[in-house]
Amino acid sequence: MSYALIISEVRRGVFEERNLDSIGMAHLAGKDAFLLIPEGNYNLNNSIVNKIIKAKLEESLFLNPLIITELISKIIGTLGAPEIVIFTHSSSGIELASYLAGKMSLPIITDVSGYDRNEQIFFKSYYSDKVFGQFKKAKESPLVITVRSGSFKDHVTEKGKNAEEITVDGPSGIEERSFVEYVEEEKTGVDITKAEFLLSLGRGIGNKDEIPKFEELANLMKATISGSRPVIDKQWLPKERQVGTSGKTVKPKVYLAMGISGAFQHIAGMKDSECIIAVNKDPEAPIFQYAHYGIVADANKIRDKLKDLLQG
Amino acid sequence: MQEEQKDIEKRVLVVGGGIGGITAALELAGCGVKVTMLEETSSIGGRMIQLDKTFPTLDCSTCTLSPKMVEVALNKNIELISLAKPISIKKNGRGFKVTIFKKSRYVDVKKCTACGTCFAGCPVVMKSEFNMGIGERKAVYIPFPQAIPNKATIDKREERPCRAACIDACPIHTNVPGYIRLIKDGRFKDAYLLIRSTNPLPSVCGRVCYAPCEGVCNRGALDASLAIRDLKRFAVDNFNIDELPVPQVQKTDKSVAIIGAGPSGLACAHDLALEGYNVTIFEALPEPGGMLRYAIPEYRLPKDELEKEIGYIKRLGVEIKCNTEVGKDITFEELKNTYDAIFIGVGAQKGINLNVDGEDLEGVMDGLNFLKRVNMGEKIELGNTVAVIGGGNTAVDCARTALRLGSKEVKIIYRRTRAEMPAAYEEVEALLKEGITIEFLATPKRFIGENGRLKKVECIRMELTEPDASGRRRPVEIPGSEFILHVETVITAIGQRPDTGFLKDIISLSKDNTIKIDMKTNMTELKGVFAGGDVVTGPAYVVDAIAAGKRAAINISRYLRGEDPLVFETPKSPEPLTEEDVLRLKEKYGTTSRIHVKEKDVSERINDFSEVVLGYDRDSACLEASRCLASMIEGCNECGECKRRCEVGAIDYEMKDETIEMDFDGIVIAPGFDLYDPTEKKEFGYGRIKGVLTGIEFERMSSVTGPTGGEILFNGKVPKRFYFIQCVGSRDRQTGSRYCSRVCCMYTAKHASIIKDRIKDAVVYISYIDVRAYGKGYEEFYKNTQGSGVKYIRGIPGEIIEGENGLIVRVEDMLSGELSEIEVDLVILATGVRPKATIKELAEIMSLKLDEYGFVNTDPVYPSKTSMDGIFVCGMASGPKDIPDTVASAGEAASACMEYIKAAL
Amino acid sequence: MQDEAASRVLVCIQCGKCTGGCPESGRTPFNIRMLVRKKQFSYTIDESIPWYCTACNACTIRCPRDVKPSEVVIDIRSTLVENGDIPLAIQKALENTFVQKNPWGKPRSKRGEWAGKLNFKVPHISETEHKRLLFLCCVHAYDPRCMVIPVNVATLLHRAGYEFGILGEEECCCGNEIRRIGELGLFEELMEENKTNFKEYGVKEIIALSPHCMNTMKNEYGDTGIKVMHYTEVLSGLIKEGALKPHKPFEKEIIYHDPCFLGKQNKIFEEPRDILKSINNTNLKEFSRSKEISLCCEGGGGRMFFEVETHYKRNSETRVEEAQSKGVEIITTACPFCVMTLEEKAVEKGLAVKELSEILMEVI
Amino acid sequence: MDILVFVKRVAATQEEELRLIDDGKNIDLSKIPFKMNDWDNYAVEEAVKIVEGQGGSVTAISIGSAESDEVLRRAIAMGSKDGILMETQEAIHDPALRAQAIYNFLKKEDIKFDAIFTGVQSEDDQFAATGGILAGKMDLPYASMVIGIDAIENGYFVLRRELEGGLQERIKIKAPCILSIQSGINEPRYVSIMGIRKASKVERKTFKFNDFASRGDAIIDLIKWSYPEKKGGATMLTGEMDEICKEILEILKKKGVC
Repeated sequence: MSYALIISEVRRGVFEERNLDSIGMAHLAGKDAFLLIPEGNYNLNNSIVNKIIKAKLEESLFLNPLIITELISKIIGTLGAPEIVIFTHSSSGIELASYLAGKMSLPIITDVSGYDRNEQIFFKSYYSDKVFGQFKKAKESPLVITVRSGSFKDHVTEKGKNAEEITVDGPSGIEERSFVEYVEEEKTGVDITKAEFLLSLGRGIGNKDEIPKFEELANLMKATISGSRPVIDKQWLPKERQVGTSGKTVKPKVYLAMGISGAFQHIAGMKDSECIIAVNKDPEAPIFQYAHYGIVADANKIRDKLKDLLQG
Repeated sequence: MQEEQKDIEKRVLVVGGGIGGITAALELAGCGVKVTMLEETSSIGGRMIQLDKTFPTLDCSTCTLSPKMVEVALNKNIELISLAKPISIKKNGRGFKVTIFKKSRYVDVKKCTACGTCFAGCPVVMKSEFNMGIGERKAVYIPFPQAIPNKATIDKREERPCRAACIDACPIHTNVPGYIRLIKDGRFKDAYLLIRSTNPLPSVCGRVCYAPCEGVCNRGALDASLAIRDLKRFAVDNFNIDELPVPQVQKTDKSVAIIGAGPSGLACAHDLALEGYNVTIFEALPEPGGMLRYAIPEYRLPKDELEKEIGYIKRLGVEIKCNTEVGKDITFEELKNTYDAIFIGVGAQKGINLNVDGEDLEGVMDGLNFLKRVNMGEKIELGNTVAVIGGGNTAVDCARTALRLGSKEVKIIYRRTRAEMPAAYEEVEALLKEGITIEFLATPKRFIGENGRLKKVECIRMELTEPDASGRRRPVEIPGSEFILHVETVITAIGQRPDTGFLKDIISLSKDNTIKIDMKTNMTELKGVFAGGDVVTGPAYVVDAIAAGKRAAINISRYLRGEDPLVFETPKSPEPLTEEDVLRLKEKYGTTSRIHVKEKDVSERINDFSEVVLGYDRDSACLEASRCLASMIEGCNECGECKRRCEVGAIDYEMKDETIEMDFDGIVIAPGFDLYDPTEKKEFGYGRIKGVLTGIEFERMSSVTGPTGGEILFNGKVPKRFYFIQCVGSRDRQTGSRYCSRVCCMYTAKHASIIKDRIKDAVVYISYIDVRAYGKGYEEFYKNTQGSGVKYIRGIPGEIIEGENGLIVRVEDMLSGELSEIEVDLVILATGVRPKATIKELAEIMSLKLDEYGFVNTDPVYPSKTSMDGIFVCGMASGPKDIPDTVASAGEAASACMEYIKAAL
Repeated sequence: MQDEAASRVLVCIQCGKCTGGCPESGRTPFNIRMLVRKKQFSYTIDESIPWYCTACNACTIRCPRDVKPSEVVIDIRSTLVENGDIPLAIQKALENTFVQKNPWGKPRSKRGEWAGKLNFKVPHISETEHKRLLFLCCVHAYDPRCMVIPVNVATLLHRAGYEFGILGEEECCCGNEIRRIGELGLFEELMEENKTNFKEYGVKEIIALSPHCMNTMKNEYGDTGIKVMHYTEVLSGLIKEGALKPHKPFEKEIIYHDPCFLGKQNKIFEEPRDILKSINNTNLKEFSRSKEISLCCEGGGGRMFFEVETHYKRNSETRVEEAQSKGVEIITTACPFCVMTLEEKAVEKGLAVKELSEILMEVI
Repeated sequence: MDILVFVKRVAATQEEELRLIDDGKNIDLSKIPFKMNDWDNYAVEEAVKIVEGQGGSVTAISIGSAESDEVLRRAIAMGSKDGILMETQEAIHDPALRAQAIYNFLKKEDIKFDAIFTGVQSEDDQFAATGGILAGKMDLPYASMVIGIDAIENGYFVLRRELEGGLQERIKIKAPCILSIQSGINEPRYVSIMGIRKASKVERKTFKFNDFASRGDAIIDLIKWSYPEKKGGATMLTGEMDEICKEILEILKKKGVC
């Protein structure tokens, strides 16, 4: 029985949600899903995988290319070779997958975001999603892939019964590469470049008195406040919150621009945001050319409405 | 022996009359050499005479220099030719043959007494070169009181483009181009004074004159004649006559009686009073003014305006006895016995009858009488329909007055057509606008009444004959064309004549009641009895009456002084412009359109007697004035004012430039220097920002011989904050002058110390790069200046900005590295020296070599020796020098020249 | 060239006229005179300082010794560029220009996109008879605000029956700002690329839309034999000839701001004004600092890509305030940099900024 | 410390729209400018900084067409000692093939090093795998997403890896090793054109890629390319204020931020 070996990503006791994409991939490919996970108390739905392989080792040792490779060799030794080894396309996933592929001379396709089951073709992003390459393995051997977060979790299906659990011994720590500690990034004031959701204010909001009202909204939405240069120049907001060539370049998931017309210098600082929503009174405001969503309205009115909705 | 002496008589040419040239000339003359000095301007003195004080001793520059200038004038060995320059020089053996160009002065220096009458009257105001443009002079001028030669010069630069026929066309020869020019320049008060100088009733003429000047205006040939009368009114309206001073005149013991306080009488009285005579006017009516008061309606000539003019005449000491009718209240004989002379100016105030049936009906009235009653304030009920008979100004006045009295339907009946109407064109226009109609080619045949009251007028149609021998088309009745007009009032205004009944049996009268005078003397057949105005000529215009009064005044005065009468020439009628002229002028000046004065709206004006014509505002007046062809040229426009005033007849517009040829044995040139024009240093704003001056301008501002008499004033106030900037145009690769100008550091220090001396709380900054104070006493002077609180800032400002309360100087003080913005009242640029522009010309004709900057190249060992043997140079011409150095160089040049001419022996 | 600059520095007499005229000195840590001084004595220069210069040339115009302080700044910057000591924003602009031939790193393939907004086809320069090239600034090609300028000017030229062509995506950044940033090597590359194109297509005249491009192509490209003009020169000529007639009135109080590179550096003062004066009913006012002493908008010399972090009143604000005090409704100018810098402040204060061609389009 | 840095010349497509040609077999890159892969730029900078600090040398190696010389020159201008080009005109779409060639090359040419740096990924194919595969093949310790090198001591690198959500892990890794460098680890210096011109004078060695591996050795196949599903442009939200705001909140929810 061909199976898919899924290397789960766990961090500080949390079974990362993106593992669902790896499981979904296995299901889409029609393979039995064997999940490799370190021993521990993880919040995991046992019924979506066929087998859970528990590695006897500390979590901090688990996501180490050298150790994972050793673990996988052991599993292959006991269970036979998998059809496919699936990692998440993440900081650790790419590291582990590529090392494994090199070590065992396996074909590897990373950042997989689509799969054609009939043709057994994997889709991977090229040039920041501008085009997608369609890949097949060219060698009869297990294939290593990393899957893009959010791509396959919809394919996860319940098996109706709890997975069988087996255990493998993990190696003890190794000298060549060892975990020291987690480091939370130092937070000096606010770092708007790290924010996932920016509520950015421009001069269209009118005057300084509006700022606290936007801060209330930001709290409700869990957004971080940033601003365009005029707002900073007027010292309505501190300099560290400035977006633009003279401020910071940001790439949040969502950039909600309120009352920003979109001066060239400002656009340069935010245009790569994943989703730009712009609110401006002027339908000709340049920012609409860069936004994904545009609303022609008074930023302050939208703000009040949003607050009502969030509170109500 | 004597012959031998003649043989060795040597002549030297000195070019340039500044301190260098003067020194050299005096040195040479002192050695017995004959010196010819050429000065390009009208006076010698050069730059030094422009200076207030000289550093480091702060001596008065004029006091030092003017004795030397006088010496030049008095020295028998020196011949001074001003307004002259050499235009060609040929070497002739060791000597030189020089062609000299003498620019015409237009003033006969032999006659001119430098009395200043000419420039007092000249209307052309120009910037004074002597005062560096911060003061003014006239087109005829003497640059400064100490000028040598002290003679007037007319600055005539181009020919006047028009013939200025306006002056001749005006019966009182108003200097039209003169006052128009002054209005154009915004000198409204001066314009008024110029008008006033020949016109005792300018407000009247500015309103109701028939403006013969406009008829001949050459601008009319291009597009439309200039609005001369309206401009006159503008000048008058802009002047408060209360500010017109009463001149102090020498009173005489002679007295003159004037009969009639109309325009001729008033004009005569005015001029006589100015001559010092005791003048009494006898007026039959309750108020003075004659026709001006009683015939011309208020809406054309407000009584207030007239009142002002008469008020001034009274201020001159003229007594006006009203309600005093000669022949009734006082006899003519009495006057004759009491007064030394009599002027009769009673006008023509009697209406002419139509001589048709029903003229005596109630409702038929005489026009003049009607106007008089209205002007006296009488309420007259005319009814709704009024017919006015006649086509002259009186008829128009009557019609418009009737309208204003409330008549609904006013009609003029005139026997000819519009083209023949004698009334002023614009008056007829105004009347039509107001809704009055004119029945042309019609005349009343009889007035039909009911119960003694007028009801209808029977009129008859007329037609015009073919022109007769005199070119006139007479109106003749068309038989059977009678028609009836229903009217409530008829006003007849078909003419008027003098009312001279009181002179019957005293003076012989013509059949139309006019008095005959001798046109040469303005005197009647009675000795000492003069007459003028309508009483002599029959009905005419206001300005003619004024002219007659003025002419009479002159000859009364002469008569009383026992002098021969002045015979007034009839002015020659001006030659019209040829078509060619017009084309040329159009090309040159383009066409414009006349700017019309504003009038009150018809609906507003017909309900009362307020003035209809509203006059110009300032901008429109200046703009209209700028259309005057004569005011378009720079310099003298030959308005003739100086010529009229000059008592010795020194003015000669026809004078021509000339060239003369002379031989010399040696030449000394001292052309002096120019000052750098900082206009191109845009950042300093010179010429753009008020309050940015050059050093020499400040020199004139602070000089006792300057326009403010030595008071430092800006915008009429004493400035307190001064900023001097050194090295403007010196040590500057951009302007091509890398040299140091040598005098700026010190003259700036001098200016600063003068300010500190005169304005105690003044704040003075001086921007410098480094201060070069060499020379005896210079360093000490600089230190003293610094010690007196003058702030020296090392660093040259980069920009002068106009601020709200002054000029903002952006300067980095290099010693602190801080950039400050200093607010000051005046910024004075210490502009460097430049080779005089004329050096290039001189060098060309004299084959002199110049250095890279354009200074005369000299021998390194003999500093006055030029590249041409026999030509010597002194002063700034060979490079920057201060005054002592210039004087020294002049002495050196003189002795080198002496040596040269002696060696020829 | 650098030797020449060095010898010029030596003749500086430290009179400070440059500082007094500099739009940055006094308000920022920048002091142009001090910079020359340090250069004179080879002192170390704080690397953050030279980036304040806006390359307006006020110093060079005023310098009585012909030191050309603005060139000294370029010299200093070029050393910093070679050492890699440059602000990140500037670095980005340079890297973008290196790759995409424009400082914003916009795709070169889209450089000609603006022409799609025209309702007629502009020929490629090779297809034209007169070989007159309409040359765009990168700002015109990519900035949505300024893209209207080439569209307007092309329309106006077309209406006047004036033949011209474009290079489209072959055009690359003129290098004017790049040179002023001190990246002389990159400038040379850009220049060579443009010159090669000019030569290949036999370009005889260039109508530059931006004063910045005009400046460098006219004065710094060497002897190309090509007549380089600013578009206002061409349009004012066409208006004078009667080929273009501004017949509609423009009843507005307007004021004209002289761009540094057009005005004080290339002495083109009257042509833009002539154009404005040819428009009926327009009341054209003047700044008290205009023409040779026009106040810099602070957009040049690399400042467009980089704003130094200082809290001071920007010149654009001063400029807008003065315009306001003169009672105007519209500030007009003929440089895309000025449009962008002034507009930001003007809009705040309720004034409009219109590029000259925008006004012209409204009246023709 | 001698460091090898792999640098790649990539098409600068960020602002471009890409066109597929030959039925999706090829991408039209004819009008697209090229540049050094951004991550490699950080890798070179990091290597140069280390060498500047403690001596040693940086050697830049690139696999690609002859034009790839320009990224080598750039690396040299940044401070690399020299450059090596493994020239191939063919595009390589299998990271394993790439790693295999490098592996063979390093062995065959007997190139010594203390560390190999690569960028985390390249902008074109985004595999993020070459470094890891090479490490596996060479049996060297490996770390990717390196966002900070805190110390190099006793033959170990102490470094930080960037994890998700602002979290980093500090690890120790023994040299020789292979590190894939994350962007943002430093501020790469500006390289002036003059600098690049000077770098041209430094000799670069060129080898034939085919001498070490051939395309037939690829273990994955690129069948063809396709465009991503079309995303709509800027959508204007209209209607009642209430609806608009609800829509906004919906978008925020979808994006997982609110």
